[in-house]
Amino acid sequence: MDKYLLYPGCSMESSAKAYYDSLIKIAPVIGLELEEIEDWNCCGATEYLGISLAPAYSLISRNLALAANQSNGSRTVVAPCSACYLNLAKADYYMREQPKLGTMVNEALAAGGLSYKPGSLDIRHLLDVIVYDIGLDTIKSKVTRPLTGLRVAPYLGCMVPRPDYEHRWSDHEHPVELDLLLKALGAEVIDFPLKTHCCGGHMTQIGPDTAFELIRRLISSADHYEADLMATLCPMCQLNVDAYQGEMNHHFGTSYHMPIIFFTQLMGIAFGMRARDLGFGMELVSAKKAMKKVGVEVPETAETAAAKPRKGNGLPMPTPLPRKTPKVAEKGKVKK
Amino acid sequence: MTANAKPKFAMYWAASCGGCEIAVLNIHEKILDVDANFDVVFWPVAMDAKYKDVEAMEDGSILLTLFNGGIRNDENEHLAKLLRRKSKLLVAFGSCATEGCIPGLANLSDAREIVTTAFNTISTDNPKHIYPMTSYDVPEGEIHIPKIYPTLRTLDQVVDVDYYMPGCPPESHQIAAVIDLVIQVLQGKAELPPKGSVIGAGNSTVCDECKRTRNIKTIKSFKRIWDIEIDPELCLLEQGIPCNGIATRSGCNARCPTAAAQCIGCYGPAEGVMDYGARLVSAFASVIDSNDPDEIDRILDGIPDPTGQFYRFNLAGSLLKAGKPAWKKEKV
Amino acid sequence: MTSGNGHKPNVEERIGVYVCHCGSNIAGVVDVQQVAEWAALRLKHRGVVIGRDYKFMCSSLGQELIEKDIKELGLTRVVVAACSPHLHEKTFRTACERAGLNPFLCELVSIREQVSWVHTDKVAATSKAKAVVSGGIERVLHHEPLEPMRVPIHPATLVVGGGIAGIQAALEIANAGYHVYLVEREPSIGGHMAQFDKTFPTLDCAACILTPRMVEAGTHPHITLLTHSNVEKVEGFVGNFNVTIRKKARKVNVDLCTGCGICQEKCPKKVVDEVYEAGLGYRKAIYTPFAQAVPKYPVMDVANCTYFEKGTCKACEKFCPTNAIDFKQEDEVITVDVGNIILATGYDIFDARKVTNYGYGRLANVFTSLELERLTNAAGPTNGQIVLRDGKTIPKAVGVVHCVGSRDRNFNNYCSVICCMQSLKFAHLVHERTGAIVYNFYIDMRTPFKDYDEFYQRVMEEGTLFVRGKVAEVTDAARLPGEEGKLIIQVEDTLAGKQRRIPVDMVILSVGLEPRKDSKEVAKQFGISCSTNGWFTERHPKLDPVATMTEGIYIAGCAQGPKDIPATVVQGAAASARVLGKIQQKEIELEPVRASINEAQCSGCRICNNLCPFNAILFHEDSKVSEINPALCQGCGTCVAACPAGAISGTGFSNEQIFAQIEGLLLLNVGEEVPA
Amino acid sequence: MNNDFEPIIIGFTCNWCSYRAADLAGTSRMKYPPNIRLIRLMCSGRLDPTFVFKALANGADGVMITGCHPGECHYLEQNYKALRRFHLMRRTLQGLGLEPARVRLVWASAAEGAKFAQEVTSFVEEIRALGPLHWGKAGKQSSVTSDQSTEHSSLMTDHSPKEVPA
Amino acid sequence: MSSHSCRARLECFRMREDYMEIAPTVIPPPAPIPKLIEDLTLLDEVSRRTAGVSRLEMCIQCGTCGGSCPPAADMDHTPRMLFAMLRAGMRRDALMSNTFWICVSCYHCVVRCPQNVHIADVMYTLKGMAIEANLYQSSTAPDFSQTFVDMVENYGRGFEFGLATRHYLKHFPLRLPGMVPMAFGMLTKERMSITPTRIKNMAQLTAILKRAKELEVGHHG
Repeated sequence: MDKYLLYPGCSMESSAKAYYDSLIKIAPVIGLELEEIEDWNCCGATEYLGISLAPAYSLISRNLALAANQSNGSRTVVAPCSACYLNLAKADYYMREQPKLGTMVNEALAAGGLSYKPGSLDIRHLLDVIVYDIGLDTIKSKVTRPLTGLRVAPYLGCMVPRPDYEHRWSDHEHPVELDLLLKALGAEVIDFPLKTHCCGGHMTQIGPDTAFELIRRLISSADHYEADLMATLCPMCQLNVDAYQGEMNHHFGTSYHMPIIFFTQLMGIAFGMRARDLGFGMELVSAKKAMKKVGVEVPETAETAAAKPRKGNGLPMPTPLPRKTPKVAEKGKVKK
Repeated sequence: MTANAKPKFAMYWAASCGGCEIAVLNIHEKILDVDANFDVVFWPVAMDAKYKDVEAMEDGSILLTLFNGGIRNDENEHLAKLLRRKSKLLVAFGSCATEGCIPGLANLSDAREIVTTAFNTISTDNPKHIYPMTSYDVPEGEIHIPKIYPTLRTLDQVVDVDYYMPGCPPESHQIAAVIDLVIQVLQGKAELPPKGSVIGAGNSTVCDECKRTRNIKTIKSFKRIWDIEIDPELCLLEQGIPCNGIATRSGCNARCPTAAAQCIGCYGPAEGVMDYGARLVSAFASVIDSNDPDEIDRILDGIPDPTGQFYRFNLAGSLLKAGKPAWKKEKV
Repeated sequence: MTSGNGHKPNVEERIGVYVCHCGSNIAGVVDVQQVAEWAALRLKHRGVVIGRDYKFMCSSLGQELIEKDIKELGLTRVVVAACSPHLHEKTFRTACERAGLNPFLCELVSIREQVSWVHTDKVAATSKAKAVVSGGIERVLHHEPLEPMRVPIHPATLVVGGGIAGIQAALEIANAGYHVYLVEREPSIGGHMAQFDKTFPTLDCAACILTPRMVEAGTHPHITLLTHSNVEKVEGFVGNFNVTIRKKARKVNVDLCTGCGICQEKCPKKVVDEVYEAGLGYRKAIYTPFAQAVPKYPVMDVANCTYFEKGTCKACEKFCPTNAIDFKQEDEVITVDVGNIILATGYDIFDARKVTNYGYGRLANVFTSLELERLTNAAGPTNGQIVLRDGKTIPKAVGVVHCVGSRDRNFNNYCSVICCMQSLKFAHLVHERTGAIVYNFYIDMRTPFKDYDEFYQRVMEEGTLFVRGKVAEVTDAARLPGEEGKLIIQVEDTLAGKQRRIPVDMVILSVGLEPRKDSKEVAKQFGISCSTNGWFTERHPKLDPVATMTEGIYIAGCAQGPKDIPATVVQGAAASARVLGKIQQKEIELEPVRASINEAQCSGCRICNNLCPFNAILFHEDSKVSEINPALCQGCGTCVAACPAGAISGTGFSNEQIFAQIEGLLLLNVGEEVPA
Repeated sequence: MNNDFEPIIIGFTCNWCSYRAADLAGTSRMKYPPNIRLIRLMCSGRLDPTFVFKALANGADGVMITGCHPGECHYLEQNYKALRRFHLMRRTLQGLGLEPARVRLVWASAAEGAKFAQEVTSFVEEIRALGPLHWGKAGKQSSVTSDQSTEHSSLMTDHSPKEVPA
Repeated sequence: MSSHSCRARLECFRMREDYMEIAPTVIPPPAPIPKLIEDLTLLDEVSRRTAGVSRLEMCIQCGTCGGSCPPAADMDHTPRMLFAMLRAGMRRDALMSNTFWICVSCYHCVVRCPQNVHIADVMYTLKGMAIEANLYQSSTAPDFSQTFVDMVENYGRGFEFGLATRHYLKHFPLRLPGMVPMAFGMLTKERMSITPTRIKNMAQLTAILKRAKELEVGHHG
C-alpha cells in the first residue's frame, strides 16, 4: 500500500474539524499512509468557477502542480471534501478534454514557476480509497466495537458520485460503497433513497428558503426510515444539515432531530476509540442519544431496514444488475 | 572459338565496399576456370590496366563485364558508359550496382553536407578546413578529382544493363554457378536467360529456403533479437523479430534466419516487385494485431527506423530513390 | 529490378476513345471535342486510333458508334469518358460484347460526377478530363479478357430465427415449392410477437394472427423446423453454403411424445421464466414455453432439473404415458446444404436496470414494456389482470415512460421506432382494463405510418394525460402530502415550463430495442457486417435493404434495425423474394474480380493467411504454398497488396493496371493544355 | 511561388463507400478544386503502399487515401489493414524527409459527399501551403513522361579553392 | 448656346448656395436602422467560455435537467428553457435569469442528460457573464461569490467566519439574531476560527491568478 497525497481542503481546518481529527485517528489503524500537500490552497469551492474560468482553474491546478512535484512515487491525491475532490478531478479532466484550457492554465502556472501535465495524477475521494484500496475485509478485521443496532442513513451528497469522470463509483444515483462500509462496521444501514440528493449547497448562504426545503427533504426522509443518524463524507453536507437544522425546523415549524456524523467518526467508534478524540461533540445536533445505542447487544443484521422481503404469492422481481462493487468476504451478507 | 582468342572478361569496382571483389575470389579454384576460359582484360583490383587501354578497345569487344558499385560521381558514370559501350554482356554485379546498397543510404542526405562532414568532423584532423577541389593546377598541368553527384544511382539508372546479380555480396556458390553458366553458353551447352533477368538467385523469397516452421501471423509487438529467447524452430517474424525474409529474393540459402538473425534484405526484392520497401511496409502492417490507431502506433514504435529497416539495400533503386534533403536544392 | 521494368508501351493495341457530352452536363464545363481530338492526336503512340465525342454515349446511337468502330477499325480496347461506372459500366461493356469484344476490355472513366459537376474552371476541368482519359487509356492497355464466373445455386434455403420475420420468409419460399430449414434457438418458434397480447394500431390479438402462421410453418411439407438449435458453422459461398447445426437435446423423444403436457404438470421444480414470461412468471423444469408452442414437444431445462441436480426425481419419466422422456439423449449435430441464407435473428430489449434513476429492479412497481405485455396477456402470469407486483392490487394511476434507453447517449442514441406506439397501446389497455388514470411521458411523439396517428388521437380521446418531458426520476421518497406509499414521477413539463411530481401506483418503462447480445459474433459467423451499434448492415439503406454485402446472405426484421411488425413482415417477404429470384436463376454470375497466387513465387510465408475475412486463402502444408479459392474470394485485393513476394495478383485491379493508371493520370499538370 | 503552384493530388477511393461519396458530391453539385485525380480500387485494403510511392515518384504532390468508415467495410474489416499500412507508410515517408501531411487518410461513407468535397478542398490547400514535391523530377521517368529527363550535373559539389573560413 | 449653358451653370451654382443655407433645417435626421434583436453569437459565446466541451448546441429540449433539478421550483426558468433562450439569442433575459444562481451544482442533470450537455459548467459560465454584464435580479449570490473569491485571493484559503459575518451583515441582517446560537455553537465548538489562515507562498498564487486574469481577457475577446 503506497503513500497518498492528502488534500484536506479549507473546511477540514474549521467547520469539519471532526472529519479531519477522526481521519487522522483512523488512518494508521487501517494502514492508510497520508502525506499532506505542502502549502495547498483553496479549491475555490463552487464559487470561483462562477466568477471566472482561467483564474478558477489555475487556482485549482496550483494544488495539482504542487502535488505532482511532491509526489514521491505516489501519484494519487486523496480529497476528503467532495467539493475539493470534484474541483481537482474536474480541472484534471477538462484540461485533458480541452487541451486549450490546459495550455492556458499552464501559462498561468508558469507565472508562479509551476506547471502541471494533465492526467499525471489520480484524483480520488477518501471513501473510494478506503473501500477499494484498503478493502472492506481489512475494515471488518479492525472492528472491535460493532455499531450493532445503530440505524444509519448513508448520505453521500452530490459531488462525489457525480459526474464521476473516471467511473470510480458503482452508480451515479445509488452507489453502494458507503452502505457496504457502514455495514462492515456492523451498523444497520437503511436504503436511503436520497443518499445522493442535494443538501442545499451554498444556498444556505444566498437563498436560505431554497436550502431549508432541500434540507427538510433529506431529514424527513431519513426520519421516515427511522434512522438514528446520518453518516456523511462531505463537510458542506454536514454543515448544512447540522448547523442549519435548527433554522430549518424554525422555518417549517417542524421538530426534527437528525444528527449527522462523518463516516470516519463512526469508523473510529467501531475501532473502539474514544468519542472525544474523534471530534464527537462538535456537532450542533447532538448525537448522544444515537450513540448510546452502540454497544447494546442485539442480534446482528446486515440487511438494510428498507429491503422489503418479496411476497411469496406476488410476481418475481428482476434480479439486480451486476455492477462494480468492492470485494467482501461474506458476499451473501452484504449483498441484498 | 580457339584458345588463343579467348573471350574477354572485365570487372569494375565503382561506389562500393569491395566485398564483391572478395566474393569473386571466394570461389576458390573456380577462378582458374575464369582464367582458362577468359582473357581478363580489365580488373583494377586484380591486375594493372589503364582506362585508356579500355577506351582503345573496339566496341562490344568485351564479352562479359561484372560491374559492381553504384554511380556516385562522374568517374563512375564515365566508366559505366565506357564499359557499356565495350561489353556485349554488362552485369550489374552485387547489391550496389543493382539497387544502391549501403552507399545508396547516402541518398538520405545532401551531397554537400556529406562532403563537408567527411572532411570536417572530430575524427578528421583538418584544422584549416581544407576541402578537396575538383580541379587544381600543378606544374605538370591541371589535375582533376571526380565530382560527386547529389545522389547515388544504380547502374541501370545510368546505362542499359543486361543482367542483374543481387547480393551483398553475391554468394560465392551463386557466382560460381553463373560463371559455369556463361562457360556452358560459350561451349554451346546452354542458353542465356532473357535480357534483363536476375541471375545467380532464386525467383521466390528467403522464406522458401528457410527451414523454420511458419504459422498464421499476428504481431502484437516488434522485438530485437537480443530482447527475447529465440525459438530455434519458429519463424522469426512470428516471434516479433522484423525479419525481411518474406520479401527478400531467395538465393542465399536463408543464411541469416538460419543463424537466428533476421534477414536484412541484401538480395533485394522478389521477381517483378517494383518497390521492395513498400512490400515490407504492407506485409508487416497487414499482420499487426490491432485496429486501434494509438495501439498500432505503439506497436510500430518497435520499428524505430523504418527507412533503414525497409530500404537498407534498396534506397537508390526504390521508387523514391532518395530522401528529400538530396533533392531539396534542386530548382525546377 | 526495382526500377528497371517501366511499362513498355503496348502499341499493338488499337484503342477507341469516346467522350460523352451528356447533353450539357459534361460539355457545359469540359471541352469534350478538344479532349477527344487531343487523345486521338497526342496519344497515338499509346495506341489510340480514334477519338470521338458524342451527345449521349449511353444512347443506342452512341453505343452503335462504339460497336461500329470495333467492327470496322478493329478496336481491341475501348475507353469511354462519361458518367460514373456505377451507372453505365454495364451498358458499355455489353455494347462491346455485342460487337464481339470482351466486355472487360472496356474502361469507363467518370468525367461527370468527378469533373464537370464538381469543377467550374473550364480550362482546369478540361485538362483534368484529359488526365482522367489518359489514365483510362494506360489502364485499359493492361486489361485482359475475362470470363464472369458462373456457380450453380442450391435450391434449399436456411432461415435463421423463428420470429414473425423468419416465419414469413420461410412460408413464402416453401409455398413457392422450395425447401427451407428454419432454425430457432428457443424451444418454440414465434419470437417476441408470441409474447405480446394486442398489436397496435388495430389491437388485434397477437396470438390470433400469429398462431396460424406458426402452425403452417410447423406442418409445411417444405419446411424443416429445427427448434432448440443453434447454427455452429457456415462454410461455402453463395449458392453453395454448407451449414452445421446443433440440435440441443430436449431429453424428450419427439417421435414418442404426444405433447400431452402431463410431464410439466407433474414436474415438481418451479423456475422463474426469464425468456417467455420476461421474468414475471414461472415455468417447470420440463416445459413447453406456451400453450400454442410449435412444435408442441416439451424441452427439459437440464440446469434446473432436480434429477440432474440431485440424481433423483424422474417424475416426468414416471408419469409420461408414452415413455418419451430420455435422460440420456445427447445433442445432435447435422449439416445441411443451402444456396441462400436469410438472417432474421430479431432483437433484445434494453436492460432497464441500467437507468438507476427509474428504479427498475429496486422499486417493485416499476415494470418494463415486455413485463406489461405479459401482464396484459390473457395467457400470462396474471391471466391478463394488470396488477402491481404484489399480484393483487389494481393500480389507480399509471405512468408510461417513453424512450427508456433510446435517444440517450448514456445508453443507445438511436430511436427505437416502436416505443411511442407501444406506449400508446399500453395507455389504452391499462385504461380499458383498470380504468386508471394514465400519464404518458414523451420527448417527441412519433406516430408515422398508416392509422398510427389516428390511434394517438383515439388514446387522447380516452383521456390519457400526455406530458412532454423526459422523466428525470422515479422515486418512492415522499416529499409532499399525498406522495406517501406512491411512486413519484419527477419530470419537467416542458410545455408548462415547470417541474412536476406526479404520484402513481405503477410505472411502465417503454424500453427500447437492442441488437442481440451476440449479433457481432453472428455477423462474423455469416461473413456480413454490423453497424457500430450492432445491427446487421444492409447492402444499400434505401435501394437494397434486405441484401447484405455478402452474396447469398439476406437479412429481415429487427436484426437489421428497430421496426414494427408490419415492416418486419414486409422485410421477411422481401428477403424471400430476393432468394426466390436467385433460385430461379439456377446459377449466378460473379464479377471476375478475383485474386490468385503464383505458386512458383509463393514462398509460403503465410502473411496473407489470416487477412481474408472470407477464409478464401488456404495453406497447403505439404507443398508449403498458399492458394486462393476463387469462389470464396470477393476480390477486395487486400492479400494482393499484402503479399511481400508480389506472388498474388488480382484480376480487374492488377498492379500493372493501377501503376499504368497512375502514370496516365500524372501525364498533365493542372490546367495544362498539352503533354509536358 | 506557392500562389501559382497548382498541386497534383492522386486520390485512392474504395468502390463501395468513398467512390460513391465522390459520386454523391458530383450528383449534388458540390464544388472542390480540380487538383485531385481519383483511382477506384475495390477496397482500401487493396491499397498497396507501392501505389502511393509510385504516385509521389511520378510527380504527385500529395496522396489522399479514402475508404469506408471503420466497422463499415464492405469486406468486413479490410479498411483496418489500410489503416495499419497508412501508419507504417507515413513513418517510412517521414524517414525519407517527406512531410507526413502529404499523405492523408480519410474515411467517407457513401452518404458523405459533402465530407469528401470538404476533405479534398482542405487537403489541396494544405499541399499548396507545403509547396511542390520534386520527386517526379528525380531519377528515371516512366515511359509515358519519358521526355522529362533527370538533371544531375546542376548539383555537383564544387568547393571553392583554398581554405574555407571555419 | 454657350451663354445658355453658362447661365445654367450659374443657376445650379445659386441653387447650391441656397441649398447650403437651408441644409441644416431641411435634411431630416437619418431614420434609425432597426436593430437585430436576436443575438446569434450568444450560444457560441457561452460554449466558448465554458470549460471542456459544452455540447450546448446538442440540447433536444427534453427537460431531463428541469425535471432533475432539486431547486427547480425557485427558478424563474428551468435550465432547458434557459438553453432555448440562449439559442434564441435572448441575451438580456437569459443573463437576468436567477436559474444559474439557484443551481446547487448537484450534477443530477449532467449525468442524466441524454445529450451529455455539460449543464453545471454552463451555469458557472452564465454566472460569470451575468456579473460581467451587471445583469442580475438580486446581488446576494454574486456578492457571496465575490466575497468568497476575495478571501481566497487574500489568504489563499477560505475563511468561513469572516465570510459568514461579512455576508450576513450585508444581506441577512434580520437573520443574524436567529443565527446567533448557531454561530456561537460553531465558535465554542472550535468549528470556526476568528482569525484567517494564510498560505505561505501567497506571492506565487497572486502571480498565477494575475496572469490567469490577463489570459482570461484574451480568451473571451
